[in-house]
Amino acid sequence: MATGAAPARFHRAFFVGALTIVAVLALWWVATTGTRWLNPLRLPAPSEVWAALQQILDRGYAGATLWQHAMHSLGLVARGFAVAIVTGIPLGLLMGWSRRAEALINPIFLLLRPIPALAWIPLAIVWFGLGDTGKVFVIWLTAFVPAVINAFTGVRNVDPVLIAAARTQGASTAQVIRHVVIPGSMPLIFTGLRLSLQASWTTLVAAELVGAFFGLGRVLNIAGQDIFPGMIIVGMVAVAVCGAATTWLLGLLERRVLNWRQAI
Amino acid sequence: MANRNFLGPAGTVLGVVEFWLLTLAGFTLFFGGWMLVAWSGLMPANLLPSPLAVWETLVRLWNQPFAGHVYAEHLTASIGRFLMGWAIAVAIGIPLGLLMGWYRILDEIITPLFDSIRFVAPLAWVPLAALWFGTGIGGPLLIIFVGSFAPCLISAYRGARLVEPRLVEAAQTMGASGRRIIQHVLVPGAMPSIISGLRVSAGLGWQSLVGSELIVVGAGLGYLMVQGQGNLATNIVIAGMVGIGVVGFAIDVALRGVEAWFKRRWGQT
Amino acid sequence: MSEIVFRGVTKTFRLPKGGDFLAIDTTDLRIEEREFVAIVGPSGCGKTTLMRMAAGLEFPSTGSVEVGGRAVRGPGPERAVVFQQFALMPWKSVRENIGFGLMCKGTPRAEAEAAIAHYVELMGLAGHEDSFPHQLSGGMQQRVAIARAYVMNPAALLMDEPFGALDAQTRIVMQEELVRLARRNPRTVLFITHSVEEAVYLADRVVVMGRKPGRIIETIDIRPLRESEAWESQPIEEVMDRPSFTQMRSRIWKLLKAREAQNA
Amino acid sequence: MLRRILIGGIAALSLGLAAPVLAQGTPAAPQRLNISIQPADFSMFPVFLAGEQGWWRQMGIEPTITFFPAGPPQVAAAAANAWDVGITGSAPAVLGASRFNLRTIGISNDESQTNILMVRAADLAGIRANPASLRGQRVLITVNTTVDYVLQNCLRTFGLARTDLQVVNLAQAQILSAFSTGEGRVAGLWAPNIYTAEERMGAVPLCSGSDAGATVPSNIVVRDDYLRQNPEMVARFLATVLRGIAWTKTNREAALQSMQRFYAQGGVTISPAALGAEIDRHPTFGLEEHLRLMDRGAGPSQVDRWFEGLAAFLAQVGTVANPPAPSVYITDEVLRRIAGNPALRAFALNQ
Repeated sequence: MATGAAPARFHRAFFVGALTIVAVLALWWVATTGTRWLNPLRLPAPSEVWAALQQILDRGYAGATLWQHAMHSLGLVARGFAVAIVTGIPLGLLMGWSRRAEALINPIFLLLRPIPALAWIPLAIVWFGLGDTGKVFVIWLTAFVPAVINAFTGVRNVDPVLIAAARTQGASTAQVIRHVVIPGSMPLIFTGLRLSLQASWTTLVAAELVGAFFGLGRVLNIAGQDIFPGMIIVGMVAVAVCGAATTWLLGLLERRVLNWRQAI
Repeated sequence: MANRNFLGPAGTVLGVVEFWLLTLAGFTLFFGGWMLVAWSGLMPANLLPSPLAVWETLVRLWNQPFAGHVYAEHLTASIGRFLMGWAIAVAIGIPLGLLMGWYRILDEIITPLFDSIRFVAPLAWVPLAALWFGTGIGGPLLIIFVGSFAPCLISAYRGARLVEPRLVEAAQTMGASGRRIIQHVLVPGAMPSIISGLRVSAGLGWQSLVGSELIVVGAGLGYLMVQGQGNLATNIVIAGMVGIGVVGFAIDVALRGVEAWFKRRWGQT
Repeated sequence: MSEIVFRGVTKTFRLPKGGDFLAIDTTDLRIEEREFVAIVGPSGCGKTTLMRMAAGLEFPSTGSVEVGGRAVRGPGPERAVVFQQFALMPWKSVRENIGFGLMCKGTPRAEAEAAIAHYVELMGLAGHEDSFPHQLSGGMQQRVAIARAYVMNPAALLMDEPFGALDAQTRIVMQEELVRLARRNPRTVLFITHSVEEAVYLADRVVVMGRKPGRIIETIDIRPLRESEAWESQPIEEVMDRPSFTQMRSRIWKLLKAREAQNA
Repeated sequence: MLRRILIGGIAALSLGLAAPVLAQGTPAAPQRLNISIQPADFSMFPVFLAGEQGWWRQMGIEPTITFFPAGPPQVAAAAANAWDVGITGSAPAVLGASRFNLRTIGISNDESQTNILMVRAADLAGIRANPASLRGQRVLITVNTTVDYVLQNCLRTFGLARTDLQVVNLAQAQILSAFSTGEGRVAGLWAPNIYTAEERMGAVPLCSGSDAGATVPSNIVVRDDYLRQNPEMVARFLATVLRGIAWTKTNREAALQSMQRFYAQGGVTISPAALGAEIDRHPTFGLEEHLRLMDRGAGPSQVDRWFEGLAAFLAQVGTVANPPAPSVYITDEVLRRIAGNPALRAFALNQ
């Protein structure tokens, strides 16, 4: 039940996964189109989603084509994510390394953390206006948290013996941080980055409530206002595809950086 | 011997007094900085009211109804909504995650479906939630459910996969049936992972709350904030954020307590 | 000058639930220059704590630890440590692990390369210079750790159960190699082990410790026996079969057992 | 209130199971009715007033009132049968008509004067003198709504096209926040947000729906299947709303006090002057006027014509692909049922 030859297992999983997706799509078609068990007004039929996709690809929807919306959102997510990395990881490392810094910063961090992106939108608008800054701010807020937490946990999980060993070889604090603490935290930092990236994408819809001209979040918001289920599904799929693609890219980077890790 | 921090994080443990002094200093810096910015006139009050103004607003909202209810009623409405949605996520996510860990076929069926909706924001479900479940309770609950379901499922699944295969084998050699193995080996073995997953999921579920209050209104912190914004009352908006922050913090602290209790009981440190 | 001197050392730990725990009671020990001293004792007798104090990773509650006539104030490259868990940095290659201390010291590149190559050769690591630790067996990893200690040309070597994590065969091979190495590069060595056999075979003097509280029960000089029987010119298995060796072993065993019986 | 919602929810649930049995109730045994409205909006006021005045009970109605923050979720919830009757904006009403068979059975009020493009006082003269100066400027608006329809018509009178401007889509509360911090040249707002903008931000009207010839009513709506199964209940509901409209016209002072409570419940702090303006700026229609406005005796009714323009707009912006003809979803059958029933008629006329 728990073992098996790896390649065979992979093939099987791939096969079952593909079959499941096909089965769900078929069930969807049957329920909405074949038999009309479900009212197509509540769950759009595949043909309606297809038509919505055609519409947004050819004629555009909410002011632009799907491609333009996606590129715009990608830009926003990239910026929010980048700012989260640049601010979150050093803060997490600092809090992990120094218990004093932890005691100083952590309570505030814990108090601000549960406030969702959506709740910041009124302030984002009055502080940053309707430009991209406000949207990047909202994305940063959510992407920031996993970056901090995982960098923090990463430092705390570095084997103290490694630090002791480096010390006995005459390493200075800076050398210990550079050669032991940071590489030792890297696996968890990457876990955090993956969560941050996911958070960035899931916050996009909220971020684009800050008066967006383009973007997948705007597509979803307008489709929601128009009660256009086909387009809502198109928007959701587009966000999911962008999220999966960027996560895959991050995975490539991770494999390069963590090449020293035992292949699992 | 002066600097004993040479071992880094593992080497230093703060004294109780020093810890609380630093915590206090952190709060002082945060609120003091806020107060200074608010009072300096750099930010007008409708952009950033001072902490004192927010406090006064809180006291007022506590005693006088705003948007139809006093603050405590908004709080309880939000908490009730959250608890229901979260309970459903836990009730479905954890058993499903355990079963996925135990039956590989279920894992293979669900994982691709699950992966494909992971990136979709809870907020994106708002229009569909209203369409599918209306407002009675269903719509708002779906949003919280979507927000908190994933960590429940993943943590139970990971927990089940991390159970020592030898424990399972030992139970099998003692003649335990599948059901008994799940009950006596799998669930307790997965417990530490489940508990930490509960913490994460409660946090995320609470964060979806404001989104859920976009579907139907009446009472709730999110509603309070939107109405405050409609009145150009940033102090009310921040008062709502304070409530969300404090309750979220309390939920986290409570679940941390549960986590610590379990760790002690199961002899992990 | 690199003798290690413990003078009236005690160590108490604060317990998490309050109260103090006396780990080491007033202990005096002097390890002469180029002397190989092994400490044996049951778990919890404080032998590792003694070594960590010499390394500068911990400090005595009262008394003092001096190496080469200077009080120990922290870790330093002149006192190399070999840890039981190898403590190799998983993200650095064999070459980088061995050269880490040299890099910290700022040794010129060519000089460092030559030193690394010398110890790679000596420890039988040739061909593995660019491997990552997880690609090596436990025995090979411990060779890297020992090479890393020697390459610093330390005045004192502190070894904390260096072979504890190895299987029985590898362990014997490593013990022989250590003897060979110690003869070619004599150093002041403090060697912690719970294997009586290992202590008797390797050390000039064996210090027997008991616990509750941790203190020295007896110190036994092995040198007369080893020199008179010329152990070093014979294979390890033959040495360990000699009646003089087994007698010495059981003498130490009895000491340990008697002490434990008192506690029980 | 909270408890009422909870109890109401539970009761609604049990009613759903027991509905067929209770189908023909009498005023003695009040019948459950799920009503949807939005908070703090004048067009919804009759529903609140009826509760305060005890009219529901008189009509044998046990109401469960659900508040929605905006039209789209309200209309979407109709698809999930979350409510039976309600009052909503005209844009969501057309949307609901085209997607979920929502029927319009009356007009709660005319909001043409309270769907307004507003500007800062200092900008007014300049823009009036030269509307073309708006080119490339930002307009903050809730898109695909009535105020967007007003924007469309106002731009036509200015000789501008939508593409000449940067249209920023924001919810009403967010427009207020953004406009108050200097964002945008024009803000598209409806009541009661216009008063907040006027009183606290010094904003002034540039162009309203009535200025531009765009009539934006708000609609009294019902789910089609509920109307077919319970025409009597729908008539009682509409009669109650009409009574509220009639009563407000003749009891201004008392109505103002009641409105104050209604707006406070919805979280809107509003000045007495603005409350008065709410009544003054909203033309409302009693039973007789309704019958006239919705009469199709000589071709399309007045109301039909109002909706043709709006529907064309919604089709143009892509909200509704092929909007149905007004005759499909606007019906005066409930009005005629009231007119034909002396008791209901007298009730609706507040006699």
